[in-house]
Amino acid sequence: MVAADAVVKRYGRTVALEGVSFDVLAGEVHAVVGENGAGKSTLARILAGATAPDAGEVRRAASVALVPQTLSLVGALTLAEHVALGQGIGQGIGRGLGRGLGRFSAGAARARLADAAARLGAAPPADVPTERLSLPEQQLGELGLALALGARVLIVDEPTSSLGPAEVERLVGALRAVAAGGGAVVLVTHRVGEALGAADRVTVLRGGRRVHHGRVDEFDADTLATHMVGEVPSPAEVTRAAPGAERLVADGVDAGPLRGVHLAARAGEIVGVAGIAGSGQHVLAEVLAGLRAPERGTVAVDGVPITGDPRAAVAAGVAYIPERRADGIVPGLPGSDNAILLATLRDRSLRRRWTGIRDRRAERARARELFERFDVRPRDPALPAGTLSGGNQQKLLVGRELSGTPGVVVAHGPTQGLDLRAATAIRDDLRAAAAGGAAVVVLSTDLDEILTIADRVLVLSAGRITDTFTTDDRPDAARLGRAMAGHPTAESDV
Amino acid sequence: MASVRSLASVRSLRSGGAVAAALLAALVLGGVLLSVAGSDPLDGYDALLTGAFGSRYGLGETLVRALPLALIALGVTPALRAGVFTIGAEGQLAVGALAATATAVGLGGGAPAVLLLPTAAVAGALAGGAWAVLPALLRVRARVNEILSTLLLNYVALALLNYSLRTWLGTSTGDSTLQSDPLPAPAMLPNLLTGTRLHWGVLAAPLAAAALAWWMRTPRGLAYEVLGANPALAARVGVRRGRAVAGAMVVAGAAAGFAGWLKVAGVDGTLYPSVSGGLGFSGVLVALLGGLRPAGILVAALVFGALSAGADGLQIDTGVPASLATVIQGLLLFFVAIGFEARRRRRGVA
Amino acid sequence: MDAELILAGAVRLATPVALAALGEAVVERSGTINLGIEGTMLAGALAGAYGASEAGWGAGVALALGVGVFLGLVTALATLWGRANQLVVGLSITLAATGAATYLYELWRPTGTEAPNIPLAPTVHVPGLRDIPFVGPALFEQSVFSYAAVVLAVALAWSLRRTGAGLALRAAGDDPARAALRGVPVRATRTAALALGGALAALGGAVITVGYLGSFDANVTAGRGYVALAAVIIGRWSPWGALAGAGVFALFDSVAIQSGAAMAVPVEVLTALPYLVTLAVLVVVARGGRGPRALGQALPEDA
Amino acid sequence: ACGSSDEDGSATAATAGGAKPLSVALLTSGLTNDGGFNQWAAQALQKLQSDGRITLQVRQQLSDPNAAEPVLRQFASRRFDLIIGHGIDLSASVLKVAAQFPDVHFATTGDATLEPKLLPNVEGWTYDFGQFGYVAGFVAGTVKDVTNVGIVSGPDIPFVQAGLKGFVAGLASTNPSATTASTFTGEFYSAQKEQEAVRGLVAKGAQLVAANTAEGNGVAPAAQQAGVPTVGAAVAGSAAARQVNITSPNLDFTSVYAGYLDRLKAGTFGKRFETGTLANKQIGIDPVNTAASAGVPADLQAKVDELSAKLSSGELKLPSFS
Ligand SMILES: Nc1ncnc2c1ncn2[C@@H]1O[C@H](COP(=O)(O)OP(=O)(O)OP(=O)(O)O)[C@@H](O)[C@H]1O
Ligand SMILES: Nc1ncnc2c1ncn2[C@@H]1O[C@H](COP(=O)(O)OP(=O)(O)OP(=O)(O)O)[C@@H](O)[C@H]1O
Ligand SMILES: [Mg+2]
Ligand SMILES: [Mg+2]
Repeated sequence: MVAADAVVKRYGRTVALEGVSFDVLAGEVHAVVGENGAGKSTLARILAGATAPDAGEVRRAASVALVPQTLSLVGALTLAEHVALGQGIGQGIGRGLGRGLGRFSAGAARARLADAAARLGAAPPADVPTERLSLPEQQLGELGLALALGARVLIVDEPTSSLGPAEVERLVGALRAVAAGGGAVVLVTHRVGEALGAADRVTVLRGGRRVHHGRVDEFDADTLATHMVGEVPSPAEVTRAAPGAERLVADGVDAGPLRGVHLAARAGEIVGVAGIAGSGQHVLAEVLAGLRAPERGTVAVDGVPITGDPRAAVAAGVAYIPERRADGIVPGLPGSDNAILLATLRDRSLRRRWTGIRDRRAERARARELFERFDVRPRDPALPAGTLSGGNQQKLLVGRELSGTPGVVVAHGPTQGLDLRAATAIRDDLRAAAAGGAAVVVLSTDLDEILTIADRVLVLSAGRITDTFTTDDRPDAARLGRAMAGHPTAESDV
Repeated sequence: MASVRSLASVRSLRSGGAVAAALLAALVLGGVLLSVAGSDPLDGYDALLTGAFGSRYGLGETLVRALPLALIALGVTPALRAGVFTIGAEGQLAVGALAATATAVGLGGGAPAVLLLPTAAVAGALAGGAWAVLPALLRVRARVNEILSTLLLNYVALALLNYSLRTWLGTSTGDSTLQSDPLPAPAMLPNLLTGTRLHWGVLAAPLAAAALAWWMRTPRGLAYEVLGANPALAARVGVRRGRAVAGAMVVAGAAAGFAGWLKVAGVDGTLYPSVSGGLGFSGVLVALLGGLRPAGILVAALVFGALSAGADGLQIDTGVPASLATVIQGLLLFFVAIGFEARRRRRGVA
Repeated sequence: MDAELILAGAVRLATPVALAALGEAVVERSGTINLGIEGTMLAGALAGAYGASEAGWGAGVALALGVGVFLGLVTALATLWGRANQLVVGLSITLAATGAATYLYELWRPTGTEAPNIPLAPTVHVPGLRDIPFVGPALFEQSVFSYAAVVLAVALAWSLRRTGAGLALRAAGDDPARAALRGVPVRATRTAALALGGALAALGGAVITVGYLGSFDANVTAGRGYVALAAVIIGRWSPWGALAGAGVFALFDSVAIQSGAAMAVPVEVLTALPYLVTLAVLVVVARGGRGPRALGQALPEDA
Repeated sequence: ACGSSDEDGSATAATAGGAKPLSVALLTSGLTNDGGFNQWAAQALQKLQSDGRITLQVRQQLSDPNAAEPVLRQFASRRFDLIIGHGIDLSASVLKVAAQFPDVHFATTGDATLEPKLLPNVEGWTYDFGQFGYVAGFVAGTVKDVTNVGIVSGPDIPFVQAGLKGFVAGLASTNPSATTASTFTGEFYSAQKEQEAVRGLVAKGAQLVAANTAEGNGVAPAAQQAGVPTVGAAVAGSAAARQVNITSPNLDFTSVYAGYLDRLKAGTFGKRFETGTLANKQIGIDPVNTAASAGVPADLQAKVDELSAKLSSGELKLPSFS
């Protein structure tokens, strides 16, 4: 239904796509996988017509809708209004203007959405400004919108990177339903299992080239992963010390949706906080990082209170990896400034002695080191951070936060949007931080991630810690999933 | 209006083809107006240039008019970089001039220059800074939009100035129009270039530019930039937002107040109700056109100063009415704004 | 002080500002700040006066609207297509328009000639209702423009909520990059908003000359364009808010004028009071509500 | 060098019309088509220019000293023969610049406080504000059935107050029982505020409105709408004023400027202070418009002429109103 023929796209010296051909057929889900910066998002944009290729050709036999990696909902408008917006324009200037000045029917828009929702099997609220919807609601909303506006081909760019298992399942089901209904889906993803489970065919990109493509049954998880990133590194061996004293203690925290949350993390320990979207993870992460003052309760690092005091938190060595990457970088500043921001602001050795001026050479050297160590690509610290691919922005951010010797790490979805190699690397970094004596808290909706990394898992559900599991009684995923959804197994100790 | 990030998108002011083209466009359009007004465009522009640079007097006039603009622009730059759009310079300059005048006149002619000059300068800067405290507090504590609060307080400052000149600070010589007593001679800044109004205070501009250049290269400069672009991140890395915002606003106010002192002690010699006369707003424009960088700001201030001084020459040599000179100034500004942007994009700065 | 008089005077003083503020509210909803409205108002005041004296008040209004649209389009050309800084362009428009209005008026009426004869637009008297105490004269004995402002506010409020154009406008002002992804012609939308905003600002200026004064001088607008900008913010970017914001200023002006020498406070206190009260109002309304997210930002490259 | 025979000769030649005209610059605080104070000055000089006695350059809207001083200085540095700063807000600037150019001749207007500050190269002029207001008040008092008079003034400053006091005295002379209500708009140029002030005064019972100091163009249109006549509105300022304004005092600068030119030729220019009055014909009175109101007495023009004559001759002496 959509086909690309030898498309090329360059951004300055970066070659994002180098002669990639691609096609997606009616009735199929076609996965596009590849490491960070491989060119997946660029291909998606070109297929949808949002970006023009420098060379090559794109043919579209049906209407295409793109659900970009960073969503495209206008925060001030409701989903119903988005439907009306989509109808009012995009039909030629003349008719568009005629419709634009006429009254739109909110009822009709809602009906179309409801119809699309039925096909998706999920109905996000249609009459709330989309900025107030949760992330999964927004993601489903985007899909529903595309269908409501008559798209037959959906191109979805990493829709699952911040969803919990139940939501991923629901979304994949929805995508399959679209394909089954005679449409087609292009699914950009990092998760090998997801690609194999949801798709009919797979295309693998690497460094802007198509390195492999074919039916899913030609692959198993390992070969696919190898195609994506070359040899998959196995987690580094880290000698873990026995957990030491409690370093981060949050006590009796009431904040927004949180009620009476108690959390203590010891030196050398990685505590996972599992919760579905909307459970209050975001607020908890901000409270733990000292960014948000709780209505009640305290947060302390090594006995020093940091409650609602970001400066105290920084001084106490709290590293923070926010859920939304946009909260953590300045896209217009060079990668180097972003990478060593904390050091620049705090480390006197990066200043000239008498004038207090920043020592650019020392800064650049340190930034290059960090780019190297955290594998940020391209290795050019002078490029504005905003031009890096999503995954490389994440690496940059994680690198900045972990490159000192943090005493406490609060990481919210630290590997979202990362390829296997990078995700593994970042998990290694988190483990290394713990081994170095830090108390690490990882909050995530991704059960696999939590189970891979955490020594101890807390389940956050509707603002309360409803369950805890220790390393010794590692639960199976099903049990944990139920707990996250608010149905803890009866025998678990709460 | 939260975002002034786009402001920084107007970058530095090095010459370029686009700027030249913009100037040309403005000059051609202005030329058409000049011929409509019955004078030869070339004569007109010759007069404009001569007025601005053609004589010692014109040059002095250009510099003297660029001075307050440069100071206001340099002072407001940290705030603009932090995304705080304070446009209170108009009022801050007025209260600065008011305080400086009151100090100088109050201490009287008996006091020596070494006392009068610094005390009046400090009084001006302090008053200008103090005038920024209320909007700063309102912005930090009550989230009141600073564009509006500073704009509103400009009008209040002018009312205060008028009231003062009508009552306690009014001239004792019985003049009917509002003005203060003349400043005592030792309170006046000495002349730098005979035959012009240029005074020693003009050195304040390069000094302030150097200070800004230094500041921008310190970690604090980066912190403000981060604050402007991503307040959440700034908070996270320990930048105290309230302090930074309030500090920037007060510094901008102090710079404007200092410029008020320079205006009275360097040029006017008497405090008039019109002491700010749009300088505050032009100063913000100069900051923007200068790309929020010290060198760019100095150049932009000179361009503004030259335009204003040149317009006088234009009128007097060609008989073109003042109103037409204003139109040409507006056109120049308009096209220069477009030209800078075109040049910036051609150079591919993000 | 006479409440009836103050109220009726406030409506008159508010009308020009309200019209300009309605236009500016639309412009800002689409994501642009137009600091050129002061100059546009003055240009409209002159165009209105000229058209009216040549061919009746209707012609004056039409000419003013035309001039306003022109200035709006020039602003759009510079800021949206030329991507120049909005604030600089706006102020340059004000500068040029102010100079041009003065210059053209002098060409039209050189020194020594008599002032032009400018016919006024009619005042609507609603018999009976105008005798209602306090609000009668304020509500039922006003220039056609006052009623036009209310009708416009209703129409704009409805269009913003209920029409495709309104949606496109809000989307363009909230998130131009995403709006563009969703098919909104961001530039065209913002351009249309600027044209409308220019027309209404110029109309506001024409109201001063053609609605009330019957004369022109270079000071007729006297900073009202900036007051309109303030009114938009006080009104939280809604059409009704713009009317209310204009009303706040006008009310204080009216009180100050009518109390005249009668009050024991210095005249400067009365001058400053509306600004201080507005500041106080701002403190109260500052929490909650938000302006268009993309307001004042340069157009993103891909929109 | 003053008074040498050569110069006497050239002065004679000038009167004969053969000499090079003098270069004169006029700087005004408002616009010269304002129908009032500034227009009167510009018109008088334009007449001299068309007579070939001077070449004229005009700069307007220079009430702000920041704007005015550079312009003054430029004219001075170009050695204009006479530079006139017209308007009280220009006088301080003129004195300042004149001190720096002692060999260039300046003239300015102001109030009585100007006189002691004059320099050897500066002449000053003022007019009798009280007399000016008195004439307007006198006229207002003659209108039949007017018991309450509204007065609109601009800023509350001394010379405006002097005009106001003169007006009240004049009113009392013809209608001792009339009451007055007075409003200040706070600004010289704010037509819409003047309008509202007029409406307020009329609503409070004013049957006639006076424009004190003849500045704004808002008084007459509002008075026309409210159906009351005016006194003192600038007749050239708006069409409405031609209909509803009964009469207004005006200023005639012809003799003032002719005096400057004569003294420049004679080399005696400087440090002279003159006050315009009815007696020296520098204050005049517009012809009475009896159609402005039914209450205007038919013989008002005669009464005004008589008053003018009495004030001119000194038969009627007014107290000082300042
Ligand atoms: N607007 C841009 N300007 C400059 N370079 C860009 C731009 N967009 C993408 N690139 C570069 O093109 C390359 C491909 O980027 P793309 O976003 O397609 O990667 P991706 O496969 O989606 O990666 P990720 O998994 O990290 O999202 C990267 O090197 C990126 O830095
Ligand atoms: N201050 C507050 N008062 C009341 N409710 C709040 C407050 N802050 C957030 N909430 C609500 O609490 C719920 C959980 O918010 P939070 O963002 O912490 O969840 P989350 O697990 O991070 O989910 P998501 O992945 O959707 O961001 C949401 O419904 C949110 O609207
Ligand atoms: Mg991507
Ligand atoms: Mg969340």
